[in-house]
Amino acid sequence: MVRLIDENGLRIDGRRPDQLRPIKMEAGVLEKSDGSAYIEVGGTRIYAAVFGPREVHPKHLELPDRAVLNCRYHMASFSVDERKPLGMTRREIELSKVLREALETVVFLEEFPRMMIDVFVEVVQADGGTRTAGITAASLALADAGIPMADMVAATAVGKVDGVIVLDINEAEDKYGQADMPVAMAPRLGSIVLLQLNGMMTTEEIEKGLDMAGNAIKHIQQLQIEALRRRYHIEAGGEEV
Amino acid sequence: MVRLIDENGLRIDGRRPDQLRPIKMEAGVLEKSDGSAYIEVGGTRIYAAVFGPREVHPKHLELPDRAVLNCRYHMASFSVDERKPLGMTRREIELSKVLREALETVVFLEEFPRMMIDVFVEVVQADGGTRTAGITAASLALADAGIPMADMVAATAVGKVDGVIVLDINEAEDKYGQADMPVAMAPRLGSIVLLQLNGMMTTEEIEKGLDMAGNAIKHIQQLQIEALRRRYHIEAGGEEV
Amino acid sequence: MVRLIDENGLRIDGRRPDQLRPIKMEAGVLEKSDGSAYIEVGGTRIYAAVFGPREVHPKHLELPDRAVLNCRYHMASFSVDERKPLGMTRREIELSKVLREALETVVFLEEFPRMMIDVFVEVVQADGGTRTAGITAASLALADAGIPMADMVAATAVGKVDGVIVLDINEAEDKYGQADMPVAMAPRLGSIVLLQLNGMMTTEEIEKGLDMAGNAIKHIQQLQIEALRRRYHIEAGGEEV
Amino acid sequence: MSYTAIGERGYAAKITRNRIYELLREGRRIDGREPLEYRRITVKTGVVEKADGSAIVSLGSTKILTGVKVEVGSPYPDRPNEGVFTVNAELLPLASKSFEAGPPDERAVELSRVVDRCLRESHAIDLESLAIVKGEKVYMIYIDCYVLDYDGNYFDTSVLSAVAALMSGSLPKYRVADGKVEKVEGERIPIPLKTIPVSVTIGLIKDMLLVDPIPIEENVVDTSIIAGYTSDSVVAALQKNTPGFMPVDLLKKALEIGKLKSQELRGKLLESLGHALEKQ
Amino acid sequence: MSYTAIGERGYAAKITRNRIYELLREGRRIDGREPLEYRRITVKTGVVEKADGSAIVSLGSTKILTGVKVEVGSPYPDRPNEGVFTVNAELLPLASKSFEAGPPDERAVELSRVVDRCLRESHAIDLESLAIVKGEKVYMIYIDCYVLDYDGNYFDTSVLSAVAALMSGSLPKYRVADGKVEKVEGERIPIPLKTIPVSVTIGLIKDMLLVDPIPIEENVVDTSIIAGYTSDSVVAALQKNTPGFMPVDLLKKALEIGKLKSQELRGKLLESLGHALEKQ
Amino acid sequence: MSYTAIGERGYAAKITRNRIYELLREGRRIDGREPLEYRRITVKTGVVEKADGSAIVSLGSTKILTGVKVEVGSPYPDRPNEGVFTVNAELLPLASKSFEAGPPDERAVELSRVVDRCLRESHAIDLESLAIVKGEKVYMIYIDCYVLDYDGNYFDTSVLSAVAALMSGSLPKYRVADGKVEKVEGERIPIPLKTIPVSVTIGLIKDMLLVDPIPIEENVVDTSIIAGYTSDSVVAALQKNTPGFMPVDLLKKALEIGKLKSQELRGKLLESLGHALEKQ
Repeated sequence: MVRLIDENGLRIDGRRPDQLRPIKMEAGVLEKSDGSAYIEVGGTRIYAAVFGPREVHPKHLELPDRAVLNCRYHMASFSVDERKPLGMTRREIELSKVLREALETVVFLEEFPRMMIDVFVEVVQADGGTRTAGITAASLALADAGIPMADMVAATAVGKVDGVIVLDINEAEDKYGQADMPVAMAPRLGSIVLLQLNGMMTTEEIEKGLDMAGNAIKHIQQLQIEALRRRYHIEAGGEEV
Repeated sequence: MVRLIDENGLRIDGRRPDQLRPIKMEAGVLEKSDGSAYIEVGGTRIYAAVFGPREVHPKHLELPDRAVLNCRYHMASFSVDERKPLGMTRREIELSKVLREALETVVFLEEFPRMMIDVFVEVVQADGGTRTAGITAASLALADAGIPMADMVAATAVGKVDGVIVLDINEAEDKYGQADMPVAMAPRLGSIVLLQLNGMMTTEEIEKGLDMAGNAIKHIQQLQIEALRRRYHIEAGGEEV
Repeated sequence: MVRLIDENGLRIDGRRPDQLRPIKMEAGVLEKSDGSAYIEVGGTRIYAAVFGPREVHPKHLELPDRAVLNCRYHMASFSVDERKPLGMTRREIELSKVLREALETVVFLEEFPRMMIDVFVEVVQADGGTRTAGITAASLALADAGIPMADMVAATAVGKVDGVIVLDINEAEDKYGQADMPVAMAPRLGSIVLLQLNGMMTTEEIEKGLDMAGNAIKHIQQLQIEALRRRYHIEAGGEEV
Repeated sequence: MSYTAIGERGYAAKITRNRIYELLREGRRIDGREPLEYRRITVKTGVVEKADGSAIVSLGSTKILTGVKVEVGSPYPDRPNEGVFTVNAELLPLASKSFEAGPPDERAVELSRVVDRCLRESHAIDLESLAIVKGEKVYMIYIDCYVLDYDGNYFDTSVLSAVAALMSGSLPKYRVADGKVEKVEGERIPIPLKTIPVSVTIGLIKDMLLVDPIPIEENVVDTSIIAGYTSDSVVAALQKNTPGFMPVDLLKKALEIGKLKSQELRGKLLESLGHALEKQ
Repeated sequence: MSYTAIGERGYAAKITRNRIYELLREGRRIDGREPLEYRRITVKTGVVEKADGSAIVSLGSTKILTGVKVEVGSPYPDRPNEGVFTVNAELLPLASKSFEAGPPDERAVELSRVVDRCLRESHAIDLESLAIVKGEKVYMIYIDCYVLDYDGNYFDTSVLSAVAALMSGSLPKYRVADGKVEKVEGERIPIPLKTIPVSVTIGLIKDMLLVDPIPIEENVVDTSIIAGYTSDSVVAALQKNTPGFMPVDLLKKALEIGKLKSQELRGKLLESLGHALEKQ
Repeated sequence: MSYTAIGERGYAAKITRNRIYELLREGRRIDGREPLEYRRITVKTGVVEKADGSAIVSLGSTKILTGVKVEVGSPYPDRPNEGVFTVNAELLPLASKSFEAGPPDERAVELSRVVDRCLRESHAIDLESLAIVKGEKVYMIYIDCYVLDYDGNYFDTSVLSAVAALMSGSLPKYRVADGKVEKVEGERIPIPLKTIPVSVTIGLIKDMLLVDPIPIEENVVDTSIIAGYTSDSVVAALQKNTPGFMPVDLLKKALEIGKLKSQELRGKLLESLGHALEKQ
């Protein structure tokens, strides 16, 4: 039995229950896509890239009244402890759907009828919270690509470990803890766009977790905005801030 | 350690280093394709067939300014010592590409815009040099189908065994030797259209090998021409030559 | 060695050689398809559903002069003793073809050019005779969907066990017996539309089997007609007969 | 690759959406139900004797068949003393015009994983009591759900169907003799369950919530949430599905509704199962 | 999912059908044959030395290569004392415009299974004599048929080709020494066959029967039947293929014709094999 | 089935081709480089701690991530005393408009096989020292290359990336105790390399050669050759790719150029690796 909260109420990596891991973000890291981003949340490392709006391929997926948004969440074989087999696992297929639905919520698809926007999320290293870090990066990449959105989505996971509701759970907390609840929000609209739960929480605990997540997500959106600002200054002024 | 060159400088099958194995070729061996050929090089046995120029299927592969050339290199399950699993291996996928690119080089694709030419290479028995015998047969089948080409491609492999550069390596030499370099040329143009190397050779050895291959390929083209001539006489005069 | 016919000439489930197992049939059991049926023959249990005539998808399968008829025969993983792996087995692919060809024989496809009719057969439990019960159900579902047919196909299997020609063989008789001959007929036309044989029978035995099957199939068609009549009365009068 | 679904929302849908919303405000549904009313549940168990457990559960016209098959196998190396279970779900093409033949698409994969989540995270199946020889031989339970007729809400119906199949099913008994595992013919033991998970699907249109949506509603809801509850009304699984905003306060309301509806559904399931098991 | 084949029957086909039917009534075929006449059979064996048996059999221009490969493996648990064989058939795209590259389609699957049926149900291969160590090690025979040139009737040609490959092939010999199975180098034994199955394909147009159809005939027959016969003229396999009605009385007639033609074909095969084996 | 690539060469390409050729004759490139000049190489190692070795190598804007994962497994029966390695390469769709999601296409397969060839035929990895227990347990090294950003020349970049990942990586240590293989926690040993293979991609337009092509050049070259060299400047792998004639004399010239450029690239790689490993 792994003990996840010590006598001082601190977590195995020394964090307080409501503390995020260190986050690093950068926009515009890949040249050949129309928008891109890189994110690190603790040991989790993810690239995201966006292509479009562009012509729909294959053609029969085209929609007359709005753009099609496609999304692929994919992990590198070496991103996890046990080498992941090549090809898409069922988990990756599900998360691709969940991420797509969350992003479709905020992107103004009606502005681009008969077009397609592709979002690719590539997990280079997984240390917990890959779907939430992934959607944060994807949203930043969409902004970098200049795709109009109702809000920039940001995300984190809350969890329950040793009976305590904690923010931004890491891999060990995910594995040995009692619950993992990834949440993505459109923070300015105060609305959830992605929500899942694996594990047991009472409705009260979920409410507490959502509040915790809500605050953190506002902070993460600030980091996104800063990343965009850095990217903008570099491009505008030609020098790093 | 297998000894591949004996004290007289002869190879395990008794050949001199610059000697080809016996080659048999025949054009027009299959009735239902538009052109076909059969080749034996030592124990290697291959059928090739050509269909087209015909309408492109699937339609979206069509090119406005020239024909599409498709190629499939495939081995029968029993063609090798250990039964090959059904379906295309990665090796077969690569060789299909390499063969296609070599044939595209010589076929006048611009003459058949919006059309398709299919080339199928079926290895019935593999005893070394299947891709080179395969392209030789494919080229003969193209000629049999009346497809216009800049030159009729012929091919062989040179290799290095026991430190000696040898022509047309067989399976044992491929397996236990130091290098295998398949070469296909358009002999009248003196140009290479396919080249690969597995194994270690100095640039000098490669040059020597290319010269050796060049001479052999001229000879092999003669055999192709003779095969076409036999085929022509049979069809014209109704009797075998 | 299993003994399949006892000293009284009765079979392991107590039937006489020319006796069918209990059969239950119901039309219109699924709401969302255009026609449907459920059948039980002994322990064999099958659903069938029909969609169409509707637009062809994918488009390129469309035929200018008649409808396309598609058929899928599929078994639930738990329908057999050893759990069947997910996905279509070669057996299921073959039976889909055989069933399609049998149904195409009787459906007036020419009446629906550029349209498509889909027939789905789902084996929920397999206890021998799934393809024959399946086609009986499929035909009933086609009738329920109002698709015009030359005749309503019905089917059963005859077999040879312990040297005796028997009707409607069950799973044990199939496994330990000498032959299994599934037969589907258009009974009013006296014509065979599906016929297969696994196992050894003389031509005389086959003739005898066909006669036995022919009589049984007429009876099974009566059951189909009764099922349709029940379905009709329910819908018309709003009450069960 | 997940693609925006064709026709998920069209122009005509907007008119329907308004109509459904107006009805909801009046406390009604397009099929006559109240907003928080489930359709009729029917349960038939023991429908496939070759399975070790089976059930057809209907929610209105939606009909889902689950079969349970038990094998003996090796445990996972990191869980040597636990049995193993696997959930698979298929959207059979005979169930709906919107389902296609072929390998499971992302909807089927999501359904499998949500059913799995409801069972696994609630610890419904007592995996530790499924070890036959610790570290070596364990029960492996395959739970396969097939959608036979699709009139909306495959999530809740599948969970009910899977639970009904497990509760009415049983395991062959094994004995260990001389280090060998052998089946005790004719004896069977119940599948050990620690809780009865039930999921509740709640749709949202503007500020109104509804449960157990039918396809016409699924097509126009702003978004929806599937919540899985244990017998103690603890939430064990959540899945927001369908693109759209879910305001936090409405989510909280939805979870409270879900708690009540899950108790109601579980009650009906147990009642039906009682009847069904008596009949069986 | 099995789809109605494109172009299986068109308008032009009706004219051809009438023409073929009129000829049949005069006892003739479009290629000059009589209705119940097979095309010329040629047999070449030993064409692939790396195989444990191989043959190219031609029926007219239809040419099918079969290779047999032998491995040692474990028996099926329910048949511990029997060897194992597997048949696969591929419609190579070089053989016909109507074949496509890619995984086997339903025609190839049907062909594999019909060839398998002819061999298996006739008990042609003596599986019991293929056990090396009972319950542990048995011969596993892989029989792979490749259609090289397709001018109709791949069923009968494949069966002939498979049988020719088996009859001209051989098994490596194994010895059991100290509980280990080891190959006896240089020694080979024949593949044990108990009967020589041969299939006959019979097409039907209205009230006329024909054998060994070519593609132009395959496209217009009302239906057809493939019948596999043992050396004793017992029917071991049947497969109606092609949509269409098969009246019972014509089927009976077809089976009698098949009996005679199978004897004729078997005779020709054995004769050719004799020649081929002499040459080899 | 390999298909002629759509848009591989269009009309517009001919104008570009002439422009690039004219520039080459003046000793220039479209991006300002000289014909035989590589773009800037940057190397970052240790980018994925969960991998047993990892590196991102950039050649200009082309960026390729390689991760090495080590397992213990059984050797191949015909090489009982050697470890095993496998190379896989994926053209991730986020790297370029021209890459698609889905199973590896023929370009990705070719890339995998060319990287494999450079490593294997140069005997770069000392497979014999990868046996843990001869004939029974060996190291299995999985080398997976992912193209993250594609601006031309994925061959050379992948080889550099794979080599950087191997050189900066390490193997877990195993001890054999009482016939059992157990991991020595905390101890790691370098991956044994015998040479440092480097590939050079050379394009040809008419009579002019260029190295390290960018996509606009890849689209118009007559043909190109990838040559892999050992540390001793022996050629260990060749792959002509792109349809087109390669005159023998130009090939010979290309191989000499390749020899020099490979030395230069290897030097830069080692220098960068030195920096990178210091940082790590």
